[in-house]
Amino acid sequence: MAEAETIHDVIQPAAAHAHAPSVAAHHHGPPTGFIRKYIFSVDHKVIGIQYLLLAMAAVLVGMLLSVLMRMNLTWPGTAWPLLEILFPIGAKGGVMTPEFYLSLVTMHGTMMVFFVLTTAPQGGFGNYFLPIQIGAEDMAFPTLNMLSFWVTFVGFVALIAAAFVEGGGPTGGWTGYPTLSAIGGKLNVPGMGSAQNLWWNGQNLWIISIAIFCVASLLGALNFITTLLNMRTRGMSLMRMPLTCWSWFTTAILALLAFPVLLAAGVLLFLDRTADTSFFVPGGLSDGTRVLTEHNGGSPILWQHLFWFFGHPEVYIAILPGMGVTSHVLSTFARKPVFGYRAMVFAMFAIGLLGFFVWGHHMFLSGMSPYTGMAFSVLTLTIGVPSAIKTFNWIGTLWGGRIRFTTPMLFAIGFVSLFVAGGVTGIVLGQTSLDLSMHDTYFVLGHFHLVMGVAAIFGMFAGTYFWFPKMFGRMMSERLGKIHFWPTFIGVYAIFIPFHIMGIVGMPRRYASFEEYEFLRVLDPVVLFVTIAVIITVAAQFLFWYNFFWSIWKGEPAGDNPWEATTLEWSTSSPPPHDNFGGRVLTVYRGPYEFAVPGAPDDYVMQTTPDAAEENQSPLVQGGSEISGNGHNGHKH
Amino acid sequence: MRPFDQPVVEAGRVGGELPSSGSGGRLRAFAPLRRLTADTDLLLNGLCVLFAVGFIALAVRSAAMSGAFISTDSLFMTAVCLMLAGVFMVSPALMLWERGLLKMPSFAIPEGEALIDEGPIHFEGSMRLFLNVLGGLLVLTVIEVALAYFQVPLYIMLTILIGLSLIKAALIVAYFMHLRFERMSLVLTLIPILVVCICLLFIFFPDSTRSLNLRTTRAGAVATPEAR
Amino acid sequence: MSTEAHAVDQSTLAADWGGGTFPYHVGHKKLGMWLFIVSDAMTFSALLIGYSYVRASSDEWPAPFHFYPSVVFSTVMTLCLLASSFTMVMAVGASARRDKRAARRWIMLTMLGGLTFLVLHLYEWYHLIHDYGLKPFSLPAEWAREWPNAPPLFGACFFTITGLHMFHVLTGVIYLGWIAFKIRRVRHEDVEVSGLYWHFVDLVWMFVFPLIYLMSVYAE
Amino acid sequence: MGRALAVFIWVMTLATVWMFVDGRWWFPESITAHGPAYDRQFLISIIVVGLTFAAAQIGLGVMLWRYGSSRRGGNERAVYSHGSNRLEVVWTIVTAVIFVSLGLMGQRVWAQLHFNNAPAGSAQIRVTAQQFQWNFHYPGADNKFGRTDPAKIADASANFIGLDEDSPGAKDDVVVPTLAVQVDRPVELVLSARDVTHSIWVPELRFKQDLVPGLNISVHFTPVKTGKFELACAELCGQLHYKMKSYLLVLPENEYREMAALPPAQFKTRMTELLKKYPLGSVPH
Repeated sequence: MAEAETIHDVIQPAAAHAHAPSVAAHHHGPPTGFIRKYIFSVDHKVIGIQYLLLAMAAVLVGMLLSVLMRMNLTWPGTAWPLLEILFPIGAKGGVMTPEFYLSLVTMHGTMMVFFVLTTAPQGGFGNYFLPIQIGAEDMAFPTLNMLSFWVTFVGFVALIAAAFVEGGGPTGGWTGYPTLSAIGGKLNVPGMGSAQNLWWNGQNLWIISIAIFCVASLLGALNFITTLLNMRTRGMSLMRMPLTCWSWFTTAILALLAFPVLLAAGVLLFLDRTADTSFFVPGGLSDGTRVLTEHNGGSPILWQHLFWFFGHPEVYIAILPGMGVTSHVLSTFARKPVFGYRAMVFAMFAIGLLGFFVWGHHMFLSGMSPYTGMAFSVLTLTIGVPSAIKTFNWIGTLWGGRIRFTTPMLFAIGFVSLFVAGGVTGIVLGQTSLDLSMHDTYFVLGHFHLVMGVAAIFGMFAGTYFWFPKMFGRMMSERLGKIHFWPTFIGVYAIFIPFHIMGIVGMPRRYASFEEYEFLRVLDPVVLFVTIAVIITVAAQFLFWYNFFWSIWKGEPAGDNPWEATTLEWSTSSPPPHDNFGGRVLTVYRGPYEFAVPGAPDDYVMQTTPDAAEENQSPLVQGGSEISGNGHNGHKH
Repeated sequence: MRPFDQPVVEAGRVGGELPSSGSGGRLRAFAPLRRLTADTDLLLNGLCVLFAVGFIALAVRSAAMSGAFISTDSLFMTAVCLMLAGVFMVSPALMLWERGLLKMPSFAIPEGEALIDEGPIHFEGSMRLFLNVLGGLLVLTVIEVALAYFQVPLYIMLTILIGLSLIKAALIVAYFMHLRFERMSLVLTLIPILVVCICLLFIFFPDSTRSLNLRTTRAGAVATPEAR
Repeated sequence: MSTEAHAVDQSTLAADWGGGTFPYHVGHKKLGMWLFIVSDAMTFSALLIGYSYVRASSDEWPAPFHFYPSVVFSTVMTLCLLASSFTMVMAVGASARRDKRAARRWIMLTMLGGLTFLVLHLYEWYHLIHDYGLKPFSLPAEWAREWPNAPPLFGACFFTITGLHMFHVLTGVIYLGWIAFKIRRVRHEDVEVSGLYWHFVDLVWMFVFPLIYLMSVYAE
Repeated sequence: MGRALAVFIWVMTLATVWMFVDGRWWFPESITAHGPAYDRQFLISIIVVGLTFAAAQIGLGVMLWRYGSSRRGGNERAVYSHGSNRLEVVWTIVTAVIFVSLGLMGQRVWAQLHFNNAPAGSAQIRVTAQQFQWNFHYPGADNKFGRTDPAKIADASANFIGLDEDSPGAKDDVVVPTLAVQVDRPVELVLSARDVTHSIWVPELRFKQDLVPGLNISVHFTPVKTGKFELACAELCGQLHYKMKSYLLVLPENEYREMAALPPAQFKTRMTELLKKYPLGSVPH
């Protein structure tokens, strides 16, 4: 620190900003009136919270669906009177039918992957904190941002509606493999529509829902990228951004390139269903009474390619923001700079890049060319390398720290543990040979639930507990938070580790019941154990909801910087004013994780704190002055 | 280009960077490990280079061994080997870069260049230039249509058409969409992303030809036991 | 930490990645539009690759377009789009000179090109549907006789890809109309961005035209 | 709190490792020629996985145990370090070498099964899956398959695969819902589906392959133990997916040859008898 040079040269000379770009597309005053303020708001903070609430609603639905699934698997054929009221068709007399089970599977998967794992970390936290962490006053395209949210919301409504239309919810699984999803109606598969009901059936609404979601996501993604590249405040070089920003950036790039492919695939599948085209349906198929002569020439494998071309990057869309939050929280509460910041950034980009090269590992046994499978397999295993770098660096961050075990820290540690537990089995699944037995078993379920499901959710919990004071100006209850952490952490291990051994024994996924198979009898006690663990874990989650809503109004007031953190969001009030920094334009002097700096007065140095030598240089430049060159001079108009 | 990076941080200010090899002294906690690894640094990077060379050799072998190189399988295998080679080159390249042995062009704007809207707007290209481009596009289109008129064999036609279309697209992007007059960094961001992603989609094709050969509706799709 | 390292810093101080400026030297809208174009290009690539996939996995594929009128017709459509791209670039140039009146005139010409394309294309659709009986889900009987092993996918691919492209042209015409209408109040950047979108629509056609039309010319 | 978490993570690690080591829940015994190679590769992988998992979790626990803030002096600060390039390089290379070599090793069984044609003299059986039933088509005594045509499919008359009775070689063809094969003789399955995607799976075979509508996918393996095993569908195929069950019968040579030579009706009866005769699981021979 002693040899620190003056930093103000880092900033562009004022002259360069004489012609400051006045593309103040994002300029808007604080709204008045309830609707503009809370419903159709263009404020990224409100939109972020809207996304979070949407995700919280979706995760509640998704979680309850999983409880229903476990109940059906453990006690098949039992009548649950309550169910009959909700689903008079799917659960006649309260007994779940197999097609009802499949629609639970489909809805659970779609709900969780799209409306929770994509929505909350990116749309929610990303929207709220990306502009603040880079010192911008809003996103680059606020109106587009609002549209993204409301389009997502329409997609959500479409998906919910899919469960209640005549014929029942979609039963094609979240991957919607044709030909089942394309001609299911002609084969009388429930939820797939029929000749009389060409349009309003579960499967069509499912396609519409994800197509809408694709549009919303890619619009959101381009907004994120533009904001991050163009709107960083002075001194905020890319290598000074918090790792959270890096993760949202990488995620946005993935979303921008992956979602359009799913959109195209969705359009084709929709045409196959409604216009009798044959993109994914080959010829010579029969329903047992007649040949489906209207279809010929397509290939189900084409869908799988298009779907997984999106689907694999999607996995990283779900997990990368969690990685960012974890790095951020670990560093803050270990009171220590992130270990290997640059390596973390490279690893994140490497994961994102490799994520595009490996979709074929979902398709080893799908009839894909075995040579291609081999190449995909080798590439898949190389993803282990950047993942391992990240894990090592997280542990390295803790090494020699002064760890404060706050609730967000507990969840971040939980993330690391779960990420390792879920990630390592990828080494097994990524091998072509081993996939011969492991494909489509509970081993796969254990793997991806741990790594992209639960680990990502732990990232979200860490983010919620960490940023709640900033978002609502009040602390969440630490005591309740810790009580929430323990059953959740123990519970998810109790649920998903047994999944692996179920898979080794050979339990296939998407089975409505295991009664048919003798070789699965040995697993009966494990199935029961998992179900009990699920019920306890899910019950514990209500503590979180209670804590969340209780704290919004009754929580202990939080100061501007309750965690003694360093990044820009903590240098404004809690909650931040409408334009985030009250007209100030911040200048960034250092990297994001300057904890335990020798010689500094506190054990943390904010990004906005100038070095001692420059105290006389005004650190904060008032908005409207001639050197506000960050595209934020909208306020002087 | 130093992608996504700025030397301000590189120089080891209080940014969240790794210490460069010259200033590792800050790492008191890892002193023993550092001593251990000091000598291995070069060795490990050498190892990386060896791996990379190995993969390049494999790629060359894959290219040389395959009878028909223009099969997507063989192209893909070669590409994978080359990519793995690239992965292993990252660490040595970073080392060279760190030691200043590897320079990358910078994309800084000259001082005082006008920004977006205020002041005179920078717009390059004249009517003449654009007319020339339009003329070029028209000529290429006429060639394409002529190919169709003279009934060139399908695969030759496909190759030429794709080639000409790429040239046309490049002309449009470069001149009409003005990318040629944008900064190099924008070009280097947008174009490789698209090229890589679209090339990735080509991996579908081994399966389309495979599907053709395995079609149930095709006569003789399955070799009967006695036929073998 | 050393002084020479710091000297290096200064050489790139004004650098774009340091925040407070536009690293690519393009404003939000332009960068946003470029990103949208990248994204949309992926959609079209996926569709065209899907089309190529089903075509490559079929024994036979119809080549029904006679050189006259279909190819000649679509060539004229191509010329329309190319010419409109040229007028659009002139509009952007005029707007850069702050010559709003000329810019509006060029944009109107561009829209005219786009509308001509739309009309011709719709006529082409009508012709195919009405005169030949091409449907998204089946081949006309005459074609089915000529190419007995061909799957009924020709219409599906044709209508999906050209339909989506037509939708883009239509959106583009409306977008340009709005820009022309508001030309006095919009910034130069807005004109430029609408131009980017228009050129992209043109660019997509540069692949749709050869792959859909020229690759399906009837062998006389 | 930190130490409690550390202890929990260690206990969880132990419990997890125990679950895998205990052996109460493990693969059923393998019955194919490629099975032992598969099992070996799985074992190697799971050991690598287990070691990585345990090392990372224990390391994480150690950090939590040692570096809690309440256990250090009042004003003591954390170590100020931004990391180490050398360590990054070391663990990058170590993991890259381990993972890539594991990935390359993992191709062996795959290559053996998929890059070679079925060996000469293997028995060919055609499999046509449908919702929610398996149809195994045997050529009969003349070793010639009759022609199949989707237009002739009629579930009502139990012609599930559309066998054309009048085509040459069709007279003695048998279509049964159970897969019977001969021990120690390579089997070639020609897989296709007549409606949606299914997947054939017998855990004991260490083998699984999707049956894709519209494609004939040819696979092969060699069973080496006799017995009766459950055969499942592993790809979502509709509401009764979980009931799409069948059996794999691996018969001794004499029994198989005798059955294969029988005319269709007797073939079916014989198979039913054999199904009853064998208990589930492999029979030492």
